[in-house]
Amino acid sequence: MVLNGVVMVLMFCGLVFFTGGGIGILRFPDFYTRLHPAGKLDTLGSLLMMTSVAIFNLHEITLSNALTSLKIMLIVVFVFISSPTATHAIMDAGVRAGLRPWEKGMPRG
Amino acid sequence: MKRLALLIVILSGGLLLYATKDFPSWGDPNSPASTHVSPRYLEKSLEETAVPNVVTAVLADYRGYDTMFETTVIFCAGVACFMLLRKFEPEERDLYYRHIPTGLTLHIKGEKQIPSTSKEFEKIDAIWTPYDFIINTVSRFLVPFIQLFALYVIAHGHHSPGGGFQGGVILGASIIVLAVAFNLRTAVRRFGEKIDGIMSALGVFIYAGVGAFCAILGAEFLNYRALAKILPVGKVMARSHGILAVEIGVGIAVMAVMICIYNNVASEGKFDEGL
Amino acid sequence: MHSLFLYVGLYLCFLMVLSLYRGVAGPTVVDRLIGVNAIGSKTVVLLVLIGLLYDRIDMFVDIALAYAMLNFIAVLGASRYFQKRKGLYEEPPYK
Amino acid sequence: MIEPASRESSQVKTKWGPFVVTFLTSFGLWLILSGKFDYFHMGLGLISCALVSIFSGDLLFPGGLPEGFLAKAVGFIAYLPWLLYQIFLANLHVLYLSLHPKMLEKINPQVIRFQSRLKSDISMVTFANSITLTPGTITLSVSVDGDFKVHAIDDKSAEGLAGEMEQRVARAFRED
Repeated sequence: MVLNGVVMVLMFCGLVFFTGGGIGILRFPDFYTRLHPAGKLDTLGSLLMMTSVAIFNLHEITLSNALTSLKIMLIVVFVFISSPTATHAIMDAGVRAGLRPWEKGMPRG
Repeated sequence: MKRLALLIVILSGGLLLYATKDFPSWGDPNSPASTHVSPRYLEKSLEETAVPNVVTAVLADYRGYDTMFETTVIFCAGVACFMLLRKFEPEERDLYYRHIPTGLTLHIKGEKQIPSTSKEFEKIDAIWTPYDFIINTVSRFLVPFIQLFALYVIAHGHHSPGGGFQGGVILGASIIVLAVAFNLRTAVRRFGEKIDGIMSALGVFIYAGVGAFCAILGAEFLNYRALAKILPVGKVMARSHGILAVEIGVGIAVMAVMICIYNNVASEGKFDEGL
Repeated sequence: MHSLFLYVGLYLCFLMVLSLYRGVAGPTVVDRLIGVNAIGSKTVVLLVLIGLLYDRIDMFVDIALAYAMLNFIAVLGASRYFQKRKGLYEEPPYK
Repeated sequence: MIEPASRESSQVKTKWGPFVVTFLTSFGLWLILSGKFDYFHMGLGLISCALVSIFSGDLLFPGGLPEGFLAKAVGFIAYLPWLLYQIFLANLHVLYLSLHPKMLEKINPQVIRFQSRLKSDISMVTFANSITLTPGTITLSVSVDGDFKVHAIDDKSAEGLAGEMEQRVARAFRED
């Protein structure tokens, strides 16, 4: 029961972060600022959701279940290494293409 | 014109959706797809081949010919790509070099070349994606683990949704990451064009070779049961191991062909600078 | 619990549609790339959730890991490509 | 007579070090991935890990094993909990911004340049990716000699840049 509660709370937090990411991508004014929610909120959201799934998977503790949970955490590790790199790559492409950053007082792009 | 195209797309999509109404419903036990030979596969594949994953058993054992010629088709795609795109005459063009200790860029016009043995200069691309420190280091760290995962997928085709095709694609992608993150030259230095060609033929050869070996041992072509004569296992396990050998061949072929197609398309067949 | 996972998955699909708007409408190519990357990172989670729904999580984890890898490679390749070929201005220049 | 021998042994060490470390890491990973502990699958695992280590051991450590490899690995792992906490705070901040109704007045995007004192590849990449993951900042570009360009989303995150995080990364990789 406690386990289920933890799973639900984690999953809810993850969904909140994902929602923030989705709305942020739509609302921020230009390309550079849009990358902030896309790069960060999605990473933490997937960390929380994956952790909750991994905990739920441990409802009966066997070797194979534990290994599956470890694999899920492996995905998290991979996402944590690759997601900032992908964000940086996209931003680098924007910089090289000469996109001008949004500044205060400009219209939304 | 755009509107006409949209109209056609919507119309054909609607037609397709309309046609799906006549399909048997999902999971219907009386549909033609699940009445003739499928129940036999589902019931017998585990005891006949010792492979828990029915898809793998059907793909590599019961329908071995099919998969063999699929691999051949992939091989042909690689060969066609090579034949159509690869250019061998060098073009006259400007060359760029980076002086590694200082980071200066040299621009040389005409054909003159700094010999490639010099350690201080590194040839760089003319349409040039600059050296990106973060991407390079991270992909350098990820490539071994991507390769390990690919080998895991190939080796566990019996137990998980993997197999030669999927593992080969991931294995090829791990080399393509190198080409994308550094440049094509780095990837080609690590996995040369000649080796690539040999590997793509070798994959098909392993598949057909296993089949022919079964024929030599006195059974039909691709009947892995015959392998029990040389392997220290029973006939059922011999089939399982035969499937593994075949999957390895498929993986090698798919990997090499992926890399070949990427290299040729990305560098327009010149193999000097990619993407 | 299973219905919870079902609704969470549906909600994730809804969020993907939100990100898809950026992928379709984004003024430049790199904006579209952001949308695609956001969809990809949600898909990884969705795959694991589908695994829970079908009770075959050990299989779907492999697929999710492979998808995460290919998503990373695709975004890397696309961003490097547009950086190099300057294919950014298929539309009127960004103001 | 002693000197050449000792030099040779050190060469052997630098040659085999990356292979051994890659092999052990990838075999640990294989055990997690595979989940089958019979001889056949373990044998396949040994072969696969050997292939990977031969083919890309030099990718992981291009110049041989760095000095104090284990201490650095431990330091890196000890750095992670603090990083996670920072990531959490940063995400709350960005979440607040992206849901705030008057968001356009709150944000003030700007590009900041600063010189880092980190030296090795891996510490600079760790630092750059930590910047990307934390307070409203994304690394724009890093040059090899540690010249960072960072895009910050508002004044608050621009002020809080570098400082403590750089110190912690430096301590984790034994560079202070």
